Amino acid sequence: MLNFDPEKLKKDFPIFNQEINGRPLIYLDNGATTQKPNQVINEIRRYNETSHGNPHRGAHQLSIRATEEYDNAKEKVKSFINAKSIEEIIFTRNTTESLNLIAYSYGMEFIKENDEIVIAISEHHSNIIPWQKVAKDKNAILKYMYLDEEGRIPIDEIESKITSKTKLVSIAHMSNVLGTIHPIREIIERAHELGAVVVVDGAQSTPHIKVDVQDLNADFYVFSGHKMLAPMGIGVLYGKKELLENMPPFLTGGDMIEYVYEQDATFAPLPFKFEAGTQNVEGAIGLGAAIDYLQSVGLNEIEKYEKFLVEYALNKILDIPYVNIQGPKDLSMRGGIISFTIDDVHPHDISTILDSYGVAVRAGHHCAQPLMRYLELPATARASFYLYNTKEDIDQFIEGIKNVRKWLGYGS
Amino acid sequence: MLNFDPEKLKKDFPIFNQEINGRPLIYLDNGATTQKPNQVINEIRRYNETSHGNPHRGAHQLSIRATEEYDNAKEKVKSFINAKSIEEIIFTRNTTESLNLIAYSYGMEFIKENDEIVIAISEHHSNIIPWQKVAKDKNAILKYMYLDEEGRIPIDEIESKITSKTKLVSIAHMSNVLGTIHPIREIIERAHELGAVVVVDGAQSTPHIKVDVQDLNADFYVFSGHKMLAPMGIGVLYGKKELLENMPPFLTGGDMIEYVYEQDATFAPLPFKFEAGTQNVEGAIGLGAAIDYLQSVGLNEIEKYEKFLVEYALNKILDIPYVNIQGPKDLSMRGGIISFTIDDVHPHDISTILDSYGVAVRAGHHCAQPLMRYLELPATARASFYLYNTKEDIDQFIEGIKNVRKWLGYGS
Amino acid sequence: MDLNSIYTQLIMEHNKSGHNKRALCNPDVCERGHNPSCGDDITLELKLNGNIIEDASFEGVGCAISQASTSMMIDLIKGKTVDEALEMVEKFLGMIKKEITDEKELEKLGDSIVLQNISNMPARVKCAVLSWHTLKEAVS
Amino acid sequence: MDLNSIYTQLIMEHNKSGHNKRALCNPDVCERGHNPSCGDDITLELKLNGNIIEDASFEGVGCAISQASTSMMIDLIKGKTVDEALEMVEKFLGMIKKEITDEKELEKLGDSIVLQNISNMPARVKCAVLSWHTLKEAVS
Ligand SMILES: Cc1ncc(COP(=O)(O)O)c(C=O)c1O
Ligand SMILES: Cc1ncc(COP(=O)(O)O)c(C=O)c1O
Repeated sequence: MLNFDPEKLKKDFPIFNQEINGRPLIYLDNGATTQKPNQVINEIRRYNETSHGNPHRGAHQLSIRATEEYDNAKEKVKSFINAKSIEEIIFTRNTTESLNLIAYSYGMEFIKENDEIVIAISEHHSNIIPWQKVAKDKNAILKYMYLDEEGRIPIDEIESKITSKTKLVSIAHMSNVLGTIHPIREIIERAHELGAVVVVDGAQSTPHIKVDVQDLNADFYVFSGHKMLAPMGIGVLYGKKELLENMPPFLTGGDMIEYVYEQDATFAPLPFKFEAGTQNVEGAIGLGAAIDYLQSVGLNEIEKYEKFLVEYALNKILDIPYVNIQGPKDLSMRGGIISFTIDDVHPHDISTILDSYGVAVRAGHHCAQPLMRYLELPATARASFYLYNTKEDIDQFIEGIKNVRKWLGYGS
Repeated sequence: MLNFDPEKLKKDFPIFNQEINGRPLIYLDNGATTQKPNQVINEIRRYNETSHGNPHRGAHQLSIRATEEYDNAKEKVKSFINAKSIEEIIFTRNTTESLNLIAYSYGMEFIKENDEIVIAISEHHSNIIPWQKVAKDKNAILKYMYLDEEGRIPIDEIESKITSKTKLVSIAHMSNVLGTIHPIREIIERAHELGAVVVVDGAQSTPHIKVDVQDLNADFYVFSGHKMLAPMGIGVLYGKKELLENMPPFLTGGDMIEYVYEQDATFAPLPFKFEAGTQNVEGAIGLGAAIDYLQSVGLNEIEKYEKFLVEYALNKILDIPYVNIQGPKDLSMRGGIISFTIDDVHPHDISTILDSYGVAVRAGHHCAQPLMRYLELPATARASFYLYNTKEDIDQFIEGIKNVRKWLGYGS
Repeated sequence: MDLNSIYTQLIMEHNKSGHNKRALCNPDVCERGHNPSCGDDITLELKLNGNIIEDASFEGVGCAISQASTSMMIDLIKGKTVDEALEMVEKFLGMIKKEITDEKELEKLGDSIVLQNISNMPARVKCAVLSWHTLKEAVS
Repeated sequence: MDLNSIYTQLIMEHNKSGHNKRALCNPDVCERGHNPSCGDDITLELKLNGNIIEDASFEGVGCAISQASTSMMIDLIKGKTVDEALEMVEKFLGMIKKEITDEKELEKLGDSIVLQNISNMPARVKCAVLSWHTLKEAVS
């Protein structure tokens, strides 16, 4: 059984003290961004009211406190994903910037003509376009792994695409459209055997399942704070120390240097080499507080609970004949994301109509146009869950779904 | 006379409700980062508690509110610096990222072999290293304008360095070490006559003096929120529309695209083209609130008041024989920054000792090592003022300065 | 926001009927309009006789709002001169922006007057105006 | 934080006296140590006789803490063997990290025991340990 009470936990989140269109807010857009508990909101306030300074730059109290709190947040991230040391943890703005950093720094330095970069057709645009740029600039080749009818990457697809020509594989741990949890262990093993490095886009996984970067043996692992109860404007790049050490800096400027001469500069050791300019200290502290919160509930509990919610929702949805579901049927291969369509109704209308029932879901291409084209869908609606969602949320969601077609003049 | 009461205004800033080492906090490190008024802290909380969603991505209420608030913040920035339209306002992480964006996108695209880039010897590292990288990658030449003994750029230095070979000039509006307000009008005119574009680093100016980008005719203008009462993790890049339109994207990924195909992508119109991934909405909203606050006081009033503080402080400091001041003597050429040294005392000891008096100043190279080398100083101490500082703060600061040498065993 | 004021009988009918959703043979004007962010993608086709829009149709995918708005626009402009059609576009955009509120004026917009309140749903405004912008592109 | 516990008489004297701040003629070992972030920059010179540190000195710039710490270290290691000196370094670093607190043990550190409380000033720890790290680099 669960060790937490979702109803009680929901009370930590002030956003739910309001009605949307006269109904209680049912927030099912957690794949896009998540809400913040008081514990995070209050930490940011506390920092701003008592300890704000520019870290690493001063010998006065506030600067010292800001430095300690920033470093402390980094320690929390390190433990959270089980990195070896804080030298392997770089704070960025978001997943997108983390991926761009790898592409600009690692990609532009180590990918050469005719080398192959392998990604999946289901990647988020942030894990596609940076590689298109590297491929174009370096005359390298960008290859796609395609999915089976349940949205999984077949083993033979992995084996035929990742070859001795492959220099880099970049893959989402969990698809933000299909909810598929990709076989990244197998992908990493295969890639390492053939000498390629693997970037894991953990934007959707880190908030929802226990991630251990050493156990996975990922070379790079990236995620965003705002999808895991933390503020916007803070993201993480994990990279193995040997790799980060050999990479050139990406953004340059204050704080990432050792000595600066008129025509040349030498750079600070890790992790500072990759953190140019004044960092988002309050974002980092908020992320630290979010990690504390998630760990107090327990990532394994969260994962278990979300599986329960998905199962509960899927069972109800599968009873509705005109609703179509994307992604794996096998619950062990998916996370708390359900992409769906309704016959004769465009997903944007679904989203607008559900909104009038207080239910927030997303509609569109979910920043995954190549996947949409591959699925031959112009768009889908997507419900994505988190620890504060309840069975009643799902009931309300299903209730809303059942009304959608009526609004558009189709007998239910 | 002043239209605001600094004592009263200080009460808006909760950070001052505390003692540091048993003394009231005197915060004179505003050049590094500034404190936040309740008006900003409360806005961030309000957003998090009522309106947080991922903007530009959803048709549900929270996403719509987040979009409106984000766009509204951008409108405020636009008016604040008098840009022509919000298409010219890009939100970034900080000044450093804004400068890197220009260097990577404009610089790497339009600077060619043997072209010249001109900066001043007093630039912040963030306005040096990105240009070193462009110069190296493109075989272009990075040239420095040097300063006179009062820290000003002489006209003949401008004329001899900015020539028909110059393609780009990048210059701080106000030096973060010397407080010098550089003659950017003259620099921009000269550069434009010769066909070069001008980047203005407004990190130190925007918070303290009224900036009108159209009046200045700057091509690019950049600054950071955290130095103007706003949160960390939000910065601004202003660029003229014609220039931004012709520049390739820098960071790529979600939200900055139009269509994404497997091997290619087309990009969204301005300003979205340069805003990849989930943006820092709460940072933008905090910046909007900070702008409201600054405008309610009035930038001209702030500038006038800071001049008063600097004059008051300089008069007292110049009476102390063993304190040496950097930068212009002429008050009309400087902002609220005083860099100083004390005979026989290293600046780090100054900072530590002043801290024990509750006075926060910075010591070090202030991310301007080439300037320090040019001035033949290993470091300086720096006091930098803002609207919440008072005459009494300065008195306390001077009191502290007078005690520094005693602690190191020199008769005062 | 009142769903009834958006998903009206008229919108439903235009969305479902598809009486303007077909290909024209040899159109004189063919213009694609799209909202990349939501995936609405229509192609507008016009047959001109001198200055008169003799026939019009559209093809493509999109939500009920964009499909109905397009269909209603086509009903409105058929048989009109290009200049009259452009005037309609301005009137429609003016209505959406709440710049034109005079009932008499708006009546000239026919069925599409039902989209008057779409600005209460900012995320859907783009859907409503897509075809009108496309028409403007097509003939000006 | 109590300034008195940092800026002690001893620190002041070592900082001012400069009795170890000079150049050695033909040193056997010469090692530069620096803290880029605060600008402390010292060069440590040693004269060895077999395994014995016969003479030692330093040059360079830095704050009172780094200058005094360097000077105190030099007083301590002169005449010692390299191994004894390295042992001192470990003891000193252990003291700074608060891992070694036993008074008897710490007494062996001579004057530099006054830096015991520098960890109350985290921004200055780097200044205190600079020369000790430099010595370690130089001889190991
Ligand atoms: C003149 C100047 N330029 C650039 C910067 C860099 O700003 P940030 O650290 O916010 O990127 C600063 C402040 O540190 C500055 O004073
Ligand atoms: C799988 C995946 N990758 C990358 C991203 C981009 O994250 P962000 O917008 O925070 O940079 C997202 C979320 O939008 C995502 O779901």
